Amino acid sequence: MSDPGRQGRFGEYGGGYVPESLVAACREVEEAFREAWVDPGFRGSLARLLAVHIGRPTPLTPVRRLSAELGINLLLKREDLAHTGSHKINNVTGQALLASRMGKTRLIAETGAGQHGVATATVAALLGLKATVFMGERDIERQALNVFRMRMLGAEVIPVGTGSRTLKDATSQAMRHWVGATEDSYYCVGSVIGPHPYPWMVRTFQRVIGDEARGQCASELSTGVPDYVVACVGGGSNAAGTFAGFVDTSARLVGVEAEGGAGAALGRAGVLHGARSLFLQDGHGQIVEAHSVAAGLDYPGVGPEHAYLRDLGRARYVTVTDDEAISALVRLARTEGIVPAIESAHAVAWVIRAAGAGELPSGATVLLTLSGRGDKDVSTLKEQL
Amino acid sequence: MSDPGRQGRFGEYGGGYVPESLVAACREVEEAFREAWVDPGFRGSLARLLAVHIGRPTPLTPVRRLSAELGINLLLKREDLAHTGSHKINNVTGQALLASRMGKTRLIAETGAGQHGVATATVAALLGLKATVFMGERDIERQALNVFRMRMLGAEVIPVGTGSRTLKDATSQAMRHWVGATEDSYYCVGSVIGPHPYPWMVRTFQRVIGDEARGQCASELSTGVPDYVVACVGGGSNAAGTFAGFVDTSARLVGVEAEGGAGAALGRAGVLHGARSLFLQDGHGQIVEAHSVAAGLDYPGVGPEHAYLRDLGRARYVTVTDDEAISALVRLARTEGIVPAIESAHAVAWVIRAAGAGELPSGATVLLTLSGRGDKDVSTLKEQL
Amino acid sequence: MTLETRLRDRRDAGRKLLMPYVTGGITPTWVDYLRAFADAGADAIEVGLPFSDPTLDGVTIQQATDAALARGATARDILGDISGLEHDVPLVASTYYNLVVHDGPERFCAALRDAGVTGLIVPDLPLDEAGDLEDAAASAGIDLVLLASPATPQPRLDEIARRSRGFIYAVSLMGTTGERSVVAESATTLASRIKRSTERPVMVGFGISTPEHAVEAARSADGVIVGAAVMRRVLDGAIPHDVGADLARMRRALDQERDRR
Amino acid sequence: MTLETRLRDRRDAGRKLLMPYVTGGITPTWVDYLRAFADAGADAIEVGLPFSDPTLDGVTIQQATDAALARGATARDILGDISGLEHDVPLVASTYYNLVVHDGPERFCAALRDAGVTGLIVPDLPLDEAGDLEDAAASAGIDLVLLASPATPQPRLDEIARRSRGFIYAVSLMGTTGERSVVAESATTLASRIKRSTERPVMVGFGISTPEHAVEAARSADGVIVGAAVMRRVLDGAIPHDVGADLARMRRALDQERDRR
Ligand SMILES: Cc1ncc(COP(=O)(O)O)c(C=O)c1O
Ligand SMILES: Cc1ncc(COP(=O)(O)O)c(C=O)c1O
Repeated sequence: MSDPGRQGRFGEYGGGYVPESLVAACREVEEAFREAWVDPGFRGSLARLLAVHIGRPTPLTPVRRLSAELGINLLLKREDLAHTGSHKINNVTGQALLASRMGKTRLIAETGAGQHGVATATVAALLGLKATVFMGERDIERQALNVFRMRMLGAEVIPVGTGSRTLKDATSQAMRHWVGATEDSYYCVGSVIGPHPYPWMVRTFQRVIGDEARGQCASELSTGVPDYVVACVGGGSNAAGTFAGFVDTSARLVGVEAEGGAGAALGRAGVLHGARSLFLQDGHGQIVEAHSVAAGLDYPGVGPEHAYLRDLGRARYVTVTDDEAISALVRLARTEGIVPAIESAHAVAWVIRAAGAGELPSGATVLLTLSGRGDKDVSTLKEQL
Repeated sequence: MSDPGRQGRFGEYGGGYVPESLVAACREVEEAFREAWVDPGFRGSLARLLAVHIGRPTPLTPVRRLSAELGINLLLKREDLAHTGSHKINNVTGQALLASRMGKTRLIAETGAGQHGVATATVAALLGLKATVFMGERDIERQALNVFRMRMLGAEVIPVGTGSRTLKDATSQAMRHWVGATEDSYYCVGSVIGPHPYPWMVRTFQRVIGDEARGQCASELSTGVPDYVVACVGGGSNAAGTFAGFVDTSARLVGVEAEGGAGAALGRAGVLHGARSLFLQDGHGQIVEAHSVAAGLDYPGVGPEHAYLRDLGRARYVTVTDDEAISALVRLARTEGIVPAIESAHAVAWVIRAAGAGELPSGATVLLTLSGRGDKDVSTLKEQL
Repeated sequence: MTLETRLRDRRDAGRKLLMPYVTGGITPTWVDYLRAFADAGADAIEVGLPFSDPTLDGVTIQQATDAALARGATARDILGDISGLEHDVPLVASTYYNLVVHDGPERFCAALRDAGVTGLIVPDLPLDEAGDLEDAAASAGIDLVLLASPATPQPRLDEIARRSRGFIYAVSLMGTTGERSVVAESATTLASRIKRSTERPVMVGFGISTPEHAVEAARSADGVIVGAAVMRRVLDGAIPHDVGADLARMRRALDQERDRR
Repeated sequence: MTLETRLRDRRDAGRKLLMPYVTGGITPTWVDYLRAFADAGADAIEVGLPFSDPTLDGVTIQQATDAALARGATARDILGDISGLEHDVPLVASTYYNLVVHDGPERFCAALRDAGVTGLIVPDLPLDEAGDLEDAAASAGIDLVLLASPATPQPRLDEIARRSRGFIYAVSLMGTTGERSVVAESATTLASRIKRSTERPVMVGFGISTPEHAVEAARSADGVIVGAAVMRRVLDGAIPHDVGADLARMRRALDQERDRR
């Protein structure tokens, strides 16, 4: 999981399939990022913001009661404890600092669960930038808490009523908007998707999860490295950030997708939102709408680096149903006092299922990135329970 | 701010004004706490839980944009980043560990904003205890998110329809319930109120806030110690925990109450919920109902140690209106990307007012404990904005 | 005559004691309940001075308290109502400690005395905190009744028995005031334990709801206190005469039990 | 004859080129629009192969796309519809790259060729990613049109002009497709910049909504592409005859402008 070069390639995936109007803007972002990333001043500012404002490092929590029930040793990397309640803030902090450095005055973002939107609104407020967030109408309904938070933070939230009215169409709309606003606006992509340099840059900003977890596992586990590293996959940013810390170890990497949004597990190669990757498509090459109870996983594709890891066999991608995720959520709440985001609950659900099925050997150490907290999901859960 | 002795006295305040039926139970708690607190095993377990599960230490965030606007140097102690979203969890973690050690199988709690209830439900789940939470009907309405969270966590939430239908009556009801359940149940009081040993014990569990902040200020500030230490005061636990870290320094201590629940600022000596302290009362000695937009501050009294600090002149207690709190909340959100709990926003409001009025000298360093996050307050804010 | 002398005399005469409770100020003519109780054979009457936050009371007495406060009842008015009365039954005030603190123990006890009250019960004032009020009550000639509970360990029970005046209030069970379907076993155990350590009258309260309960509780104690059962009737609108009739039935049951032995 | 030869010939004859757009499959009889466009004097026609996620299109063409897909339109059917047609106007397919990837560039281009299409526009395929499709298109004899935008720097513009086939698609402004009230200044600047670096025809598209717009844009370019303005009429239910009449007006305006010079 390294620099994908100027073309942004992960094997055959990635690249920059954007309208000519956006080519210069993407280049500008790439140049700025490359420059910033080797600048100790930028790295220092970022590290300090993550520490004093965002609350990093997040803890690694050994899960005792559920582990005992499952006969494994489960550890949670607690992104739910990061400021605003999910890992999304790691990436946004990096990108927003970059945008400031580039002299941009506004952030554009798409959001599904609203976590990326809230994170964007948050760091925009902190750095004195404006924020415009595109969000599908369906997601606006089911993530009302986050919509309100964004507005409290001063962001403009623009409802997207086209297509699936979820993350996919919000992303399309954000890209359209960016085309007309590249001069003063920075497009702050929320996952390891989009054209180069985004998948790589977002993963780089998110690898703080994996790097921290690697160090924490080293002191927490006698083996130093967990047997399994598990994370949920929407676009794939929390997974990519986590995997990055372990890709050079013997740990098995498992990405857990929503059954109805399983780009990596069930998709085929295509191009959407600027990258070649794996997408759910019909027999005519039309993108199929995803359907997941988790707004953040309700996306028909996956970041290009995941497509590559899948092809390499370095990571495995599995799926979990809505119902499995919801009962995993409740089970974690009741056994550990942690109400996870419904997205993160997918990862928990797979671990529960795999441990039950003997697929996870008894005694296995499992590091699971808990990407966010469940406060935002109350209205969804109320309906489902 | 030290051990108040067997009688639990802070000057003339404190004590144990409980029905005879609860005397033995309070003694049992006191004995257990005294014993546990000097047991390195207990302290170690607590410290580890706070670190790996709760996310301590919480950061100290220098607030740049708002500080610049106010002409002061404001630092926030970020209890909003603790697991479950407020400082309440510090105390609950300590008490629940204690309850386990005492062999109790159930936690009883009262809650106002729901943060203490959520914290109780959380640690109960974590330690495999049952939890019964009493909550005023009015608070159940305005803190619906937290009610749902408690239920997700497996706690029983019991609505209290008597009196003000807020925290005061929830507390009375919890005490009544405890009378009949002392055998197997532990009463997990949520603030520095109640009979001895609670005010002292809760402050002791909460002083992790002040101790951490003291150390963080030492490295963050050239002066080592802030000029002012500010916290909101409901019962007064986040303030007491914060003040404890600074009471022996030159810092001025300021407790900020809701105008409609200003026990310390406007109350007179009385006895309620087991302690002699300051309470809002009418001319006949009846307790007056508090009225605050912040459920967590909607309490007509204050912990006995605050009454004592007020009498000594060591701390000052000031009040803030609902409207001031709400606009401070929005201002902090817009300038710093932090949506505070509406309780915590009271402390911010006083700082804004005092800086504007020249009461805080220009350039003053101010440490403010941000006791919690605002997610829970969305429905209240929606109504008010 | 002090409350205690009066109760001891009657107890020593072989009578089981009956002490009904009424929330002061519950109706405009609430003192009529006092008369009816006296006529029904009450040995003493507990008069609640309503406090906004009655943390040891169950729903019935909470409701009665709320109703009285909603009517605007104050301790001063209630004592005023009492002081005008002709009666031969000792009156025992009961309230929460905040009302005492509000006036200060001396003034509070003086007001009781001036109204002709001879005893005082403060359920949220345990032994350990009682010093101030004990002194003030003693000076005013008021018997400060202490409570004992099933959870009270023996040495402490002994001290309560020693320091209590008037009688010892044996709280029948671990719980709040309120009607119950049976008399808790703990009532008997506690009353016996107290009686072993003192000559003072021992009255059992909390949950005594029927004549049968009264008889049962009075077996090991010197008498019973009937609160919520009375107040439930009052809240339901029963006139003094009717509530008096209930109490008279209890009185008779207690007396018959004595005669039967 | 290739698309480019055809357009060059006409341009060199002094004619301003007009290329209307229609979303393939938008109605069951959508090919009638092609005939009407041809009759109105179109020099080429852009046929959109609808893709579910048209990220460079504004609301109008998004709606047209949704409508066509909702009808069940597929690239295969649309090409089938075309291939049966008698016509003398070059057809230029336009779609997003995913449809190309889905079939593979070779198969995709072969299908276009078999249907008689001579040009291809893929708005989300910039120069840097175009290699595969350039090769496949060249082999199939399809002119792969590249787009240039106001943000394209000069060296890159030169390369686009060099590698584009058929014509160069000058995107008039930084934005999506859709009607606008005026022709962006950037259109003129861009067209001039491109024309300085190539002999190939330069067509301006995005936002050309009226005959006046067409005339203005065509001053510095060789012609105009009219998409959303056409599709707005189609979505509003205008029959081919009426849309043809609009285009005929545009045609006349362009022709008059030439004559006037
Ligand atoms: C809590 C949480 N987890 C996971 C995701 C999925 O995104 P990604 O796969 O990029 O981590 C989201 C997206 O909104 C989210 O909010
Ligand atoms: C976020 C928050 N802050 C403050 C308080 C007030 O409590 P205390 O004064 O005990 O800190 C509460 C109580 O619920 C709370 O939830």
